[in-house]
Amino acid sequence: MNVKPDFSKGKNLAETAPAFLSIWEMESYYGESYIVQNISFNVHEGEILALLGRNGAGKTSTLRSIARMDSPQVTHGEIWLDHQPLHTMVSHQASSLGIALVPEDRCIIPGLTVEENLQLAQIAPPIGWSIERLYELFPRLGERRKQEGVTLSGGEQQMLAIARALARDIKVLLLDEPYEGLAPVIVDEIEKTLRIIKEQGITTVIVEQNAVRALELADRAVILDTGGIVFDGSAAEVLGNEELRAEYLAI
Amino acid sequence: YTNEPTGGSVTFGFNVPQTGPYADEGADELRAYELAVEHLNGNGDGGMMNTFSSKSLKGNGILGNKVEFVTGDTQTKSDAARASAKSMIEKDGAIMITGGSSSGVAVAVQGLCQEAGVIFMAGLTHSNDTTGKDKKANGFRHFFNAYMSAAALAPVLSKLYGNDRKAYHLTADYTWGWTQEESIKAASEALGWETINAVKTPLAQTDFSSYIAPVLNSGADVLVLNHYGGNMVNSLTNAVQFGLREKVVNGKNFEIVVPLFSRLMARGAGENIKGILGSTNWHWSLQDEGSKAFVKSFGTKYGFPPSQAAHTVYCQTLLYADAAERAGTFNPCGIGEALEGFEFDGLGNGKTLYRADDHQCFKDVLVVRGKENPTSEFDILEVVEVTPAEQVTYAPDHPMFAGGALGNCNPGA
Amino acid sequence: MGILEVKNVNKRFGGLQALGDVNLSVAENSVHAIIGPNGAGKSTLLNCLVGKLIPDTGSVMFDGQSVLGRTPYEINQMGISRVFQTPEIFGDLTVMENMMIPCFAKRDGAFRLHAIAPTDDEKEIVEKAERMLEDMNMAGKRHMPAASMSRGDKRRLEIGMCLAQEPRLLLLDEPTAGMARADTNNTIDLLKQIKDERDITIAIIEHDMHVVFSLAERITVLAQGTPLVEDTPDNIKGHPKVREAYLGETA
Amino acid sequence: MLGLNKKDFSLLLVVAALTLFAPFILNPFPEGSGMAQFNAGYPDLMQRFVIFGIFAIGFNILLGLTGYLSFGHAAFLGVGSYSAVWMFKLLSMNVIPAILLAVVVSGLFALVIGFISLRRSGIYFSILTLAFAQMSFNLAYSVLTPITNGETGLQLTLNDPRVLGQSATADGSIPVTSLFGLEMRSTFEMTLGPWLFQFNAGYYLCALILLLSFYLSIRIFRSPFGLMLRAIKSNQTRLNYTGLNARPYTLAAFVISGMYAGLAGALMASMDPLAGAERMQWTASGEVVLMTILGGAGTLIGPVLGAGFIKYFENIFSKINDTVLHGWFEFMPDGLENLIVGILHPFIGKGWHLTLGLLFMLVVIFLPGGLVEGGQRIAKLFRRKKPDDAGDNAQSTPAE
Amino acid sequence: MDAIILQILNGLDKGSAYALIALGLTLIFGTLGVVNFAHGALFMIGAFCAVTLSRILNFSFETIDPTKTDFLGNPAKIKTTYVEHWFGADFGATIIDWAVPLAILFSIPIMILFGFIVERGLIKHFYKRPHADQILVTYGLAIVLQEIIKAFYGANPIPTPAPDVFKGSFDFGTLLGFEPNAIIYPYWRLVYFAFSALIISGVFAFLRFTTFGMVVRAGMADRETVGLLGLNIDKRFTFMFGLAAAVAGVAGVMYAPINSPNYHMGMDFLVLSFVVVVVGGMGSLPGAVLAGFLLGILESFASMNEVKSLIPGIDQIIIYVVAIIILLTRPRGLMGRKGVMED
Ligand SMILES: Nc1ncnc2c1ncn2[C@@H]1O[C@H](COP(=O)(O)OP(=O)(O)OP(=O)(O)O)[C@@H](O)[C@H]1O
Ligand SMILES: Nc1ncnc2c1ncn2[C@@H]1O[C@H](COP(=O)(O)OP(=O)(O)OP(=O)(O)O)[C@@H](O)[C@H]1O
Ligand SMILES: CC(C)C[C@H](N)C(=O)O
Ligand SMILES: [Mg+2]
Ligand SMILES: [Mg+2]
Repeated sequence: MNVKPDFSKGKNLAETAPAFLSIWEMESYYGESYIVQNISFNVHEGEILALLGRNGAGKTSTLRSIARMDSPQVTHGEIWLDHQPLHTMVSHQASSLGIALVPEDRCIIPGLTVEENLQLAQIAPPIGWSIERLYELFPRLGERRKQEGVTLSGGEQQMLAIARALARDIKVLLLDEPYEGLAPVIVDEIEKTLRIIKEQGITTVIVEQNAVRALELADRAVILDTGGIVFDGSAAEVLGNEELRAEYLAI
Repeated sequence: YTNEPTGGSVTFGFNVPQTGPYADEGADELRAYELAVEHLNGNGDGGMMNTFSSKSLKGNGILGNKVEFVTGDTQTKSDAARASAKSMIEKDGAIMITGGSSSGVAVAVQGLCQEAGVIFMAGLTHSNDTTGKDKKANGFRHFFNAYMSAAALAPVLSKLYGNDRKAYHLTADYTWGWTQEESIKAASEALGWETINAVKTPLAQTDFSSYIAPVLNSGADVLVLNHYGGNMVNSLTNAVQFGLREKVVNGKNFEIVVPLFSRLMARGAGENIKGILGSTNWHWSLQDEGSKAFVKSFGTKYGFPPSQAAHTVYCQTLLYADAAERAGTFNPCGIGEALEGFEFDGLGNGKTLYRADDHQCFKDVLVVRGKENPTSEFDILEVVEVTPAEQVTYAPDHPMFAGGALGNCNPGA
Repeated sequence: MGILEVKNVNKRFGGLQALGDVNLSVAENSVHAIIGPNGAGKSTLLNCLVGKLIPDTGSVMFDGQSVLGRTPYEINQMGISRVFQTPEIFGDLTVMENMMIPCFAKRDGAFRLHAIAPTDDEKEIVEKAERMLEDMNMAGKRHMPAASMSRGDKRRLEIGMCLAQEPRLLLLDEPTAGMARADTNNTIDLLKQIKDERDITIAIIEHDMHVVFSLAERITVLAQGTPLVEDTPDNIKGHPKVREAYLGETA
Repeated sequence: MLGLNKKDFSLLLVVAALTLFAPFILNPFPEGSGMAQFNAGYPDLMQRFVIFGIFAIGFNILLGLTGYLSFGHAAFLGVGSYSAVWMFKLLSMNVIPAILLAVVVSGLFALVIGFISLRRSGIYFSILTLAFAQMSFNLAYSVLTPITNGETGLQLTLNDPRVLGQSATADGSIPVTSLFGLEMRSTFEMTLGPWLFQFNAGYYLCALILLLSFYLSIRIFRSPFGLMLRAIKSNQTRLNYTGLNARPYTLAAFVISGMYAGLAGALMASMDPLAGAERMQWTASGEVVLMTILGGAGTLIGPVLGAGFIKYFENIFSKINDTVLHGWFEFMPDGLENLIVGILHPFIGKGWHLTLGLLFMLVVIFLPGGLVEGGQRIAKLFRRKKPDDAGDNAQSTPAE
Repeated sequence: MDAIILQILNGLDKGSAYALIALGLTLIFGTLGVVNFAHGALFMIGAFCAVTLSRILNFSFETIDPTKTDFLGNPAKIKTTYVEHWFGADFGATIIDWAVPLAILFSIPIMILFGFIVERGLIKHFYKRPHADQILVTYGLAIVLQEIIKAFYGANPIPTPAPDVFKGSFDFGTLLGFEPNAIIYPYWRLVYFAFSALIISGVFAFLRFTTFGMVVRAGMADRETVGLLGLNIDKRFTFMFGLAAAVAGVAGVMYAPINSPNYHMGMDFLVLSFVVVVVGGMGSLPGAVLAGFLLGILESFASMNEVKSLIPGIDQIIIYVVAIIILLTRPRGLMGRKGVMED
């Protein structure tokens, strides 16, 4: 782990499978506080990775760092997507490369209707699913298309946030607690959708408190604790490891 | 007495607007002050010291003290002006404060000087109140006032526009505007004019169209603009835009009068000033020896002719210095005595009297008109008439100046 | 006669009937859960109870008094506290200060021109706030600005703040959403304990069936603005309509 | 001590020491030296420092704690001044009744204006307060002249009744303001070698009141009341659903800060018995906003620093002219001297606004927390050198 | 009756000036959320673009005319402008005469560029800072700009007349059947009115019929998220600022012939334009325009003698009274959007 791979030429951390998204020795700060503490992991093309951990473990911060948001600030380390140096970019550039984040607090834009929120995602290329197709996935949104986005119910907002990510042509989908606030039937729906997406070759990183559900869906899992990685391996392994589950996931 | 000079020098405080709309006038005042100090200290060509009727000044400072000065910014606000004057007195040891470009400020600073026990030689201030109800024993004014403007203008107005006129006044809504309106109204009504309306306009107004529009159909055939500075420039420009100058009312040409003119400010009105009557304290085109000497001295140093503002403050500085020289002391009471009832000549306004009763100068007043064919950028006004001092003199207890008392001179600590 | 009696409440948003003739009775000192699909009107109903929204028709009685027409703070002073779906806390203040405010509100009422003694001198308030922080397992974060906590922590803080007010009726809108499993369990225990110790009534909205079934004594299922069924947890679990419209296969 | 924690108490002590020794501190340069221009230790300016300090401290209770940005606070200052001058005209030259009346009247004004304006928040609130203040200003300038004496400003005259005092002194001048006979303008001068120090009665009265005001403001900041105000700034929704009514809290803060402004106005009138309408103009309201932010809104000492900063420039920089500059650089060769004077010329004297504008920009760009942050950075440098020095630097005590 | 018509005309004209200034301000203040105290300065700089152009056109060389003397008695120097020299006296004079309309073309690129520089160099660091900080920095900027202009042009107003063809006034009265000269209105003010209408509708159309407006609104509400959607909000904010500066500048150019420009004209308009924008409602362009016209017309009526004699001093405070009434009856001004600068 201590030899830095040459990302730009396609050589990767895990020599076995070519990594698609690589995080290398990433450190992030909120102002003075050191949050993401030198983490490295790989995500392979087309796989679903579950990123798990307690409250405050740094999951959100990791996703935000990858999506190149202004905070937390990545002060050290590298992030590579498909041989492109993400760490040199800002969020809109990352987005045009195909990174999409469904933020944990949904971030529906006030003042815009449901439809405008979706249209907004389709101004800058590359464009993904059509709005009509998204309405088919979430009929609830189609019904409420003229309503101001922020007045939607909590679950509806969550749907909108996911739909908005799919409205762009994405390579990597970063989901921060996508099931939160959704009725169990809808969670089932979304899980199905994620599987469809996976079949299309899209790579997914999912952060979820409902660890069992996430692990059943995921191929691999990374567990974070106080800003560092404590586990990196297959999802099945976590489900089978009593100790890990008890210590970090309380399941 | 306060700030008695020690150590061979004496300090004046030049308190003028350096920021805000009157900054250019303030700057011209400062130029004249510096020139005066230069002349008092015996440098330069001596300017009006050579033509001044009193010969006590010798070009070696005052009473052997070298003249120094400090400057300050009044911002044309009473508060700021007083703060600035106070610092000159408390910190810099100024023995005399002079300057100002607004009556409000002048009255406020004059009050301060009275309390602090220094002399105030007022600069630009035209309100009757300065030497009327707000007069102070420690304060002196060389500049003319609203009453004098009215008295000087009246005969000319009657001659040029006749005695059967209907006037409409627009007046800046503050002390100076009111006294000017009152004075002009009185003088013109004495001619037989009728005052149709007198409307106060907010000082902060910039677009006067809604005040000008009602003039159109009011039946008035003269518009009197009791405005100064930016107000005047804008109201005059607006009046011309509304075609008032081309208008014929009651069979007569519509006329506009701006009772108090300043060449510096008039430039802002450009073409619109042409043919408009007003009055001024002094103008550089005067051909008496004093004026010529001053224009030469100032023009050589700065490259353009001085304004009336520059002239009046130059005179005030010289008059103060001369009074100190004659009194043989800087004690405000001694200087007051020397100035009271002092008669002089050679400072550009002809024979002049510093009246003892109210510390106001009485001298000829110029009636001027915007020039039709200027030959240079400074050649904006032409002198129509020099109204002799007797015609503009009033009794000290004239009702427009009543109230308030001169009080006693205060030499301070 | 329950402590909270909702009768024939209707609320429209433009063309949408968000609540249609809702009747609900919550028995004193019980835990009553409200579940239902996203957009069913659960949060809207809660908003009508705390004065954030005014129902178009109907009545809401708390302990025999009408809450309609009262401002939120008056209703709160009657003894109703509410936890929001997205955490509402005092982000600029420290965790400790956050906790002190409800303690003051409990003691002093809606407004009091305090003697200007330092806050630290108010021993009873400080002690109470500390105790609450310990109960909520947050004592270590006392000096942290609340805004810089992770979201799970924010939510726990908000619950703590509501409890500190010793309300008679506690309204919880998805209190454990985004909370780590361990903390969810803690919260369940805490709520149970508080309910027994302090003679409190709880109305809870949740999509996490684990929480609902561990806590609730009665459940109302809301769908499209109207109550579908109201029953005990066991009966709800087996209710075919509820399974179809809401629970899906998983539960 | 005095109900303050150690940090606050030492801050209070520092402020007390600074105000007490201001005549020395502000006059570091010997009389007659070139640098004497920068001395600020004369009564009028020292009075102004502390009076505007009081104004800004009060304003900070509103802005710094509740976050409500009032753009009309100068109105209260003006009202305070007018009340005080009227008291001098009608009652006596003693400053105490004048100050009391001013505080009460401005408090009432603030109550009415606050009651109406606080129905809105954010920018809408700011514009409401601005509108009220501009109305007061315009009326004071024109229609209300009988009460305010318009542009000239309300002044004392020899004809004022002054029922408890005398209309005029024996030598025929207007009596001066005093505190039970101690004349506000009386100044004790002390010469120490080439230095001249002035100790002015009025200044010390103002300084004492500043200390009291400052102490009160610390207490407010640290009290439950202050906590509620900060909670209002942070999240009004949560406050409402915690059973607290924001309105009376904000109104109380508004009235308190209005009374501070009135107090400042009364002190201005007591030091110099004139009340001008410009005191109420929007620019004056803007000035206190600038002072507070420049110093550091929400910090205890910041507003005082900001007030001092702006007043210093207004009074000292505006008085530096070319002649003074030439005086300083006399020792240089002529060409160089002229060059330097030429470069500095636009920034001094009539250009003091330019300098001030530039400094505003520099401070806010590089010190987002205002001057206090500058102090903190310096303090940090020191602390880094002496890691064991745990005692917090008193200059840098933000509210939280 | 004629008086009322006149005041309506006046009010419309004043209103169009207010509306135009407010339009520029609301692009920055209501849309980008920056409390821009430098807006008045931008307006002033626009006006000085007109002054500058006419100065440039008046660049001249001097010849000595020994037959005349100057004020000191030396031989006078006679100036001839290059424009007249090159294009012939007549055509040259026409060009100089048309300085103000030409200045519009001249000012737009200058103002846009200026807006870009200010936004990139300064404002961009302040989007996330408290409003109070924005006030401080933009106020500082305004002072600096003013002082620079003052250093070059002095403090006095500088006459900048409209072309000769627009001198004089249009006789509305005869159209409506009044006597000649009863209701007249200066041509340039009519031009101003028409011109404002043009600019206002242009800006409206641009923001209405492109997605630009939506993106900027979204960006103000939540910059982060907009970035996540692949949109470069910085670029758009910069452009918006440039646009606002251009609108302010053009308003200034057109205003120059109405009132001679001076260095503090911006400050005179500043407070008023904030009042107009807020009364119109934060974030609403139509609101700002409507409020501009409303306040303009009311101000005109309040300055009628009949009204003033009824309520003395009303003309001085009418704007503020109306502002207070509107803000108290309509919480977000006339047409404000929810959540814009409410806390
Ligand atoms: N804006 C911020 N400023 C300072 N610290 C922050 C900020 N946001 C988060 N933190 C801190 O960073 C740490 C990690 O937070 P993060 O939100 O990444 O955790 P998380 O794993 O997503 O937790 P959760 O499951 O609760 O969402 C926490 O300790 C939190 O206190
Ligand atoms: N202000 C509003 N304007 C228009 N429609 C609204 C408004 N507020 C809520 N709604 C709609 O009313 C319906 C009920 O919303 P509510 O928030 O009560 O749902 P909920 O049951 O809490 O759902 P969830 O479980 O997803 O939080 C939703 O469809 C929502 O879009
Ligand atoms: C500057 C003066 C000559 C005129 C000024 N308006 C005044 O008040 O007196
Ligand atoms: Mg998280
Ligand atoms: Mg909900």
